Amino acid sequence: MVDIGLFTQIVINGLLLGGIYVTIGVGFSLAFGVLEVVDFAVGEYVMVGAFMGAVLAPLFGAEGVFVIPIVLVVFFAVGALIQPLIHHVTTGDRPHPLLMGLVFTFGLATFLRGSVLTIFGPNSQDVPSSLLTGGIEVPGLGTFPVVRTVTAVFGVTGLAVFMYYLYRTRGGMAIRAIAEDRTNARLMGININRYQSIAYGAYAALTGSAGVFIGMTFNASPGMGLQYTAFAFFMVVLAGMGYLPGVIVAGIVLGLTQSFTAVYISGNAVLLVLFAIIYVVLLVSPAGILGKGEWAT
Amino acid sequence: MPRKHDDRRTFLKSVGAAATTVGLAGCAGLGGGPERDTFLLGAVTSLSGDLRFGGGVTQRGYDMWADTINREQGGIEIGGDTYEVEVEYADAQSNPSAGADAASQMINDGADALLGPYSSNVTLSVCPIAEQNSIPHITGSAESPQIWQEGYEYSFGTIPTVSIIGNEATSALLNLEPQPESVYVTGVNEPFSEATAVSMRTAAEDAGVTVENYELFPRDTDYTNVVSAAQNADPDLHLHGGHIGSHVDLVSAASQLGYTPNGFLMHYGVNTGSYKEGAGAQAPYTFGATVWIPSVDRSGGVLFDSPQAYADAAEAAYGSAPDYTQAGSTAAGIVYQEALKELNAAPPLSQDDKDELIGILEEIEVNTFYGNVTFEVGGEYHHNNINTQTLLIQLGEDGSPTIVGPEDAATGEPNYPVPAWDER
Amino acid sequence: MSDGDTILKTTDLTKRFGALTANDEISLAVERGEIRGIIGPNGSGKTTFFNTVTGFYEPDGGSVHFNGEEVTGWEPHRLARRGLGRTFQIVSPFKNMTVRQNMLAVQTDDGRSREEKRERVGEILEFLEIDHIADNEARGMSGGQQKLLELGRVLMLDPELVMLDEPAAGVNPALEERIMDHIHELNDEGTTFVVIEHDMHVMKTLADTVSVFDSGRHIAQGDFEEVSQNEDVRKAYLGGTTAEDDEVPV
Amino acid sequence: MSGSAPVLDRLPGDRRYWFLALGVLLLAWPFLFGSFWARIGLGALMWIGLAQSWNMIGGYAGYLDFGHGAYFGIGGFAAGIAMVQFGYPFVVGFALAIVVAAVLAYLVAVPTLRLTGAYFAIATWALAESIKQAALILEITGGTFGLSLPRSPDTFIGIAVPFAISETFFYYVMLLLCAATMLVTYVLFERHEFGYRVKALRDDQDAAESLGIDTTRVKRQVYVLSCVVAAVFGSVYAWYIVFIHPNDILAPIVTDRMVIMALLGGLGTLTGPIFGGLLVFLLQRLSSVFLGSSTFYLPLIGTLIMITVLFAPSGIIGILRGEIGRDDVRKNLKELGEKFDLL
Repeated sequence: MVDIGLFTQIVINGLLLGGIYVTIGVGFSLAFGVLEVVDFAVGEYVMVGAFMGAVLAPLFGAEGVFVIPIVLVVFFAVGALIQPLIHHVTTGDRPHPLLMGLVFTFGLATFLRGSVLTIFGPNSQDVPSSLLTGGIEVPGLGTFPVVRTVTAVFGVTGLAVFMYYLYRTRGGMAIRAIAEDRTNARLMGININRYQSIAYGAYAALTGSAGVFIGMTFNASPGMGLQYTAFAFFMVVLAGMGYLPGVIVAGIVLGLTQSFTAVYISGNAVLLVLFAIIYVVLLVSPAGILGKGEWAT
Repeated sequence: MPRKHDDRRTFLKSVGAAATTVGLAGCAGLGGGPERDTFLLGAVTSLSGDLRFGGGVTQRGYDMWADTINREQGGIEIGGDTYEVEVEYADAQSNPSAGADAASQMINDGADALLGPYSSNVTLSVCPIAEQNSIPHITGSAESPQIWQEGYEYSFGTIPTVSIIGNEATSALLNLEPQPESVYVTGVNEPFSEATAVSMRTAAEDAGVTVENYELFPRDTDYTNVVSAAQNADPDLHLHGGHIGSHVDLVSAASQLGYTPNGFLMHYGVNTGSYKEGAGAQAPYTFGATVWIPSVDRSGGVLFDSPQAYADAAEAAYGSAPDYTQAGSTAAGIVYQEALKELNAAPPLSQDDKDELIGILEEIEVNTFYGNVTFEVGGEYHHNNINTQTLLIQLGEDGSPTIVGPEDAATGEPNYPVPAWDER
Repeated sequence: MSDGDTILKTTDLTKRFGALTANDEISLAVERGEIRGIIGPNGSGKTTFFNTVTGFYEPDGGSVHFNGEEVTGWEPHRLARRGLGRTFQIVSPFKNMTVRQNMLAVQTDDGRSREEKRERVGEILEFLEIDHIADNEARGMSGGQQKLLELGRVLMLDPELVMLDEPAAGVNPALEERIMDHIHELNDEGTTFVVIEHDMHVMKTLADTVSVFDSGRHIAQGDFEEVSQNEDVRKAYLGGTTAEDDEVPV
Repeated sequence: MSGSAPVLDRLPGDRRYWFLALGVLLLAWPFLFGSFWARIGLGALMWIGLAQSWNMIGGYAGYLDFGHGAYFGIGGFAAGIAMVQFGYPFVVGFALAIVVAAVLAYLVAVPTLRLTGAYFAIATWALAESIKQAALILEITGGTFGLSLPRSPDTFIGIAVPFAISETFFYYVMLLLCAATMLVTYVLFERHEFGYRVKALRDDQDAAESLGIDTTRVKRQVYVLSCVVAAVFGSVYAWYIVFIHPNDILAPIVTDRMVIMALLGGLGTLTGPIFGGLLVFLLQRLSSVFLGSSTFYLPLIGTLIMITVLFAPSGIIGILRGEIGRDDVRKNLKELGEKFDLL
């Protein structure tokens, strides 16, 4: 009854979709786990990245790929400047520091979405790419859409780079020390403001360029941010808060669940199933499906 | 502590100022008194929020009518005198609750009649307000069949419900050679899109064509899975009900996975600039449904001589080609204009005038550039203009639409079956 | 030591965190009316013991008896209403409330009327000599005042046993004196105390009996002089890597 | 600190006259300004009430419920289903809304309130989204098409009532509900010891437990209460707006608004949600009047939120109380500047 060709294609679709989520999950996991920032603006970074792709690509021969270096630099700089604000509202003698962080980034998200909507209008825009078109057909398996495959590779590479940075470099050590204990890190002579800014900048840069890829895969629209914020939260919940390697597993689970539900159960039930899984995972295993996240409050 | 004292004073001042503003605004709202020598039409439409694009289209349609009649005829002639037309806007903010408030605001401002919002959800909350205040309401855009099933007494619509548009466009497509034997139907799970998808399925079933699958899904889903399942079923045609964003996602995924049925039929809005911008290289050859495009052959009549004359005027005024929603909105104005002439009552309209206007609208037949407008009375299409012919269109290589069906209206040959993605 | 006078008794109480055994079969009995000191190096399991006894941690083994009743695994609020009060190492006043509201938040089962409760608040505040700041918000108060407030809140439970986690930490000497006086006074009226304290001077003047913890075990018990001569205790303090000078007894 | 006193203390003259004047204005409102302003008024009252309902669990108890809007939608659908699918009058739907919301809230509270902080926020948000998605699929909620409620004078109690179904009528219903919500909040959270226990568990849950407060129970009580209040407003809203759809009344924006209103007004205070609710509702609803027809109010609200969080975390109430003066802002700016230590 199950068609093998369809089945393998669904697996491919699911894995590549998971790859797209990995591109968002990596940076967000870093922000969530290391900086302890619950960032509601994550999806809007994706959206702004996609719009930068749509606006700038025509300047580079209608090729979105060439916009990515610019997006990386711009988002890193902007992220590095936003982090001190977030740090400021989540520390000090404020009531509800967590809520303040949440709401601050919510305000930032509203600002970004509203600004893009006001400037560009509500329509979606194409992020052109002539390099990443069509699909590669692998006989016996199915079709690998080029743009999605490249996006997934980008996500996994991004994860590898982050892991290398965090575990193999001095800067990464500093960031991990801050994650362990801010006060101790300060005592050890680490400039926590600087390293937190670097980490947040790196997160923003990765997420913004993920936006360009997502724009090339789908398109850029002012309202797209909300769903990617949702998926970013899905990713950290499944991966376990702050457990970077879990992001890959979370991406695979999320992608496959989505594609199998859509095809074998009902397209209409996809989001219901995903949200229900998130709720249940939080109740049953708040440290993620691998149980390796930190169960902090 | 002096600072606190200042605070208090500022606070009181601001409260006072706010109260005064609100009060004045409220009193202003009571205005629009009897001494008015213009017809005041209250337009409720989404000028902000997700539906702003569609709201802007209806706004251009309504303005087009008002500007033209005021410029060319000095307004509406009643018993020898000419009364200008004034359209006042209230923002429905793409949200039913704000839409209802906006309608109420227009009624409060003394509007003689209402021009309706964009989108069915907002319309469904505006209709009861028109009903409760006994004020005529014509919408130039909402297409969900639900609106007419409710049997509202005071609400009318110039665009046929989508259950007719979708059905007729599908039927026209199914007549193309080589005759399709199977279709795959998808739709987004919101009212308009579901109604569209249902009408497409019904048309296919009625034509005896195999419906391989019928599936609804949320807007924010990933379309590769939809496409893979469809690809596996290998239908002759893919029919899709949704808004522009979902069409774009569907064709992107189809091109990425190399899914090429003989054609895609999608409704709403494949002939909008928005679809062309979003879908980019994937836009050409898409089939769509409409009830009006500039090249359609209609006799014209009141206010605009022909569809092309309207299109040229609109292009000159706004720098963009009008679509059928804009035309339907302008037609709504034209219908009012003709009905008001027949009513022959000077503004402002009394309640009796308004009730009489409803009777006139139920009987009216207006020949416009948009087509002949008449409203059904009774039944599931109560007060909907269902007589305007549906057109099957296809985008050409440059993205411009050609009418390819039904046969008696076609102005060009379809490119069918459409070329595969890699052969374009 | 007759069992009838034992107010708190733990038997082989064990608490593990993963591979770490924070409390390893701790058996300890506190007599009614005494002031019991608990000392031990950092990480020896003193606070874990408090948390396990008062119901904040589910024990992995052993039992807790309070007033002759088995209370193992009871929820903290239930124990509190039975008369087992405690404070925390880090002062934890309800910052956004006034002193009086802090006290009124305390919940008991004794069926006291509103008026009686308010009266009791007045008495306690007067006793602790903080009645002049009754309507100040807790967030603006000094650390010492917050300590007194914490003690006052516990007293609202009319506790038979109070467990204090470092009551003198971070408090200036004058206030430390005051707190000690209050504890003695309350003890004279019949309240039993179990106190964790690093300050050996405080411990020496306060405690009737001292229990020594090391690496999660209860290694010695006796009066202060006895314990400070004990070989195991000296080893625990001097041999451990965490030893600090001011923690060495004697 | 009771939420209202410091502001009111600074009013000149006898405070009672101010109350009286406000009361008269509120009662006469629809007659003074007509039906449109009655609608604006009733919208503002509803959002004040909703903001207060979120404030109970989010502000007083400190649990960031990011799925609270679900109960507004559930209340609306409970009333809608009773009226459309079963043909009952509104009163039955109203009762059903309360019962359904209370039962569901309790069932949700038991497992979910064990989570705290961001985990609780994400869990409640995920649950609310699941509920919305389910409502889009289920038949009883009208699925994708939503529900159109009957609109006739006999929908209230089953017999034709001449005063029902007008803006003025709904204005007074909302006024009553909003006043009741305020009263309940004042009595329970500001005057009764229950409120002290709620604040105690927010400030320090362990300390509260150690003082005999059954925090689990108190949390559940607050959660259920706040959810029922939201559902009550939802049921009346459905009856008033006539057409309900999951994408509208179960949309996450409903929750977002409540949170923003409570926060801008002042969390955990009695009068904060009044100011925050008024400000945000009027800004959104009248944005076309103030700012022209555009989406410009979105970045404006975004900026307002960021500035409030940065410089006035205690909200409008904090400013009115004089907690945030020039010196505080200066100090705040200095501290903020120090964090820009990037090179």
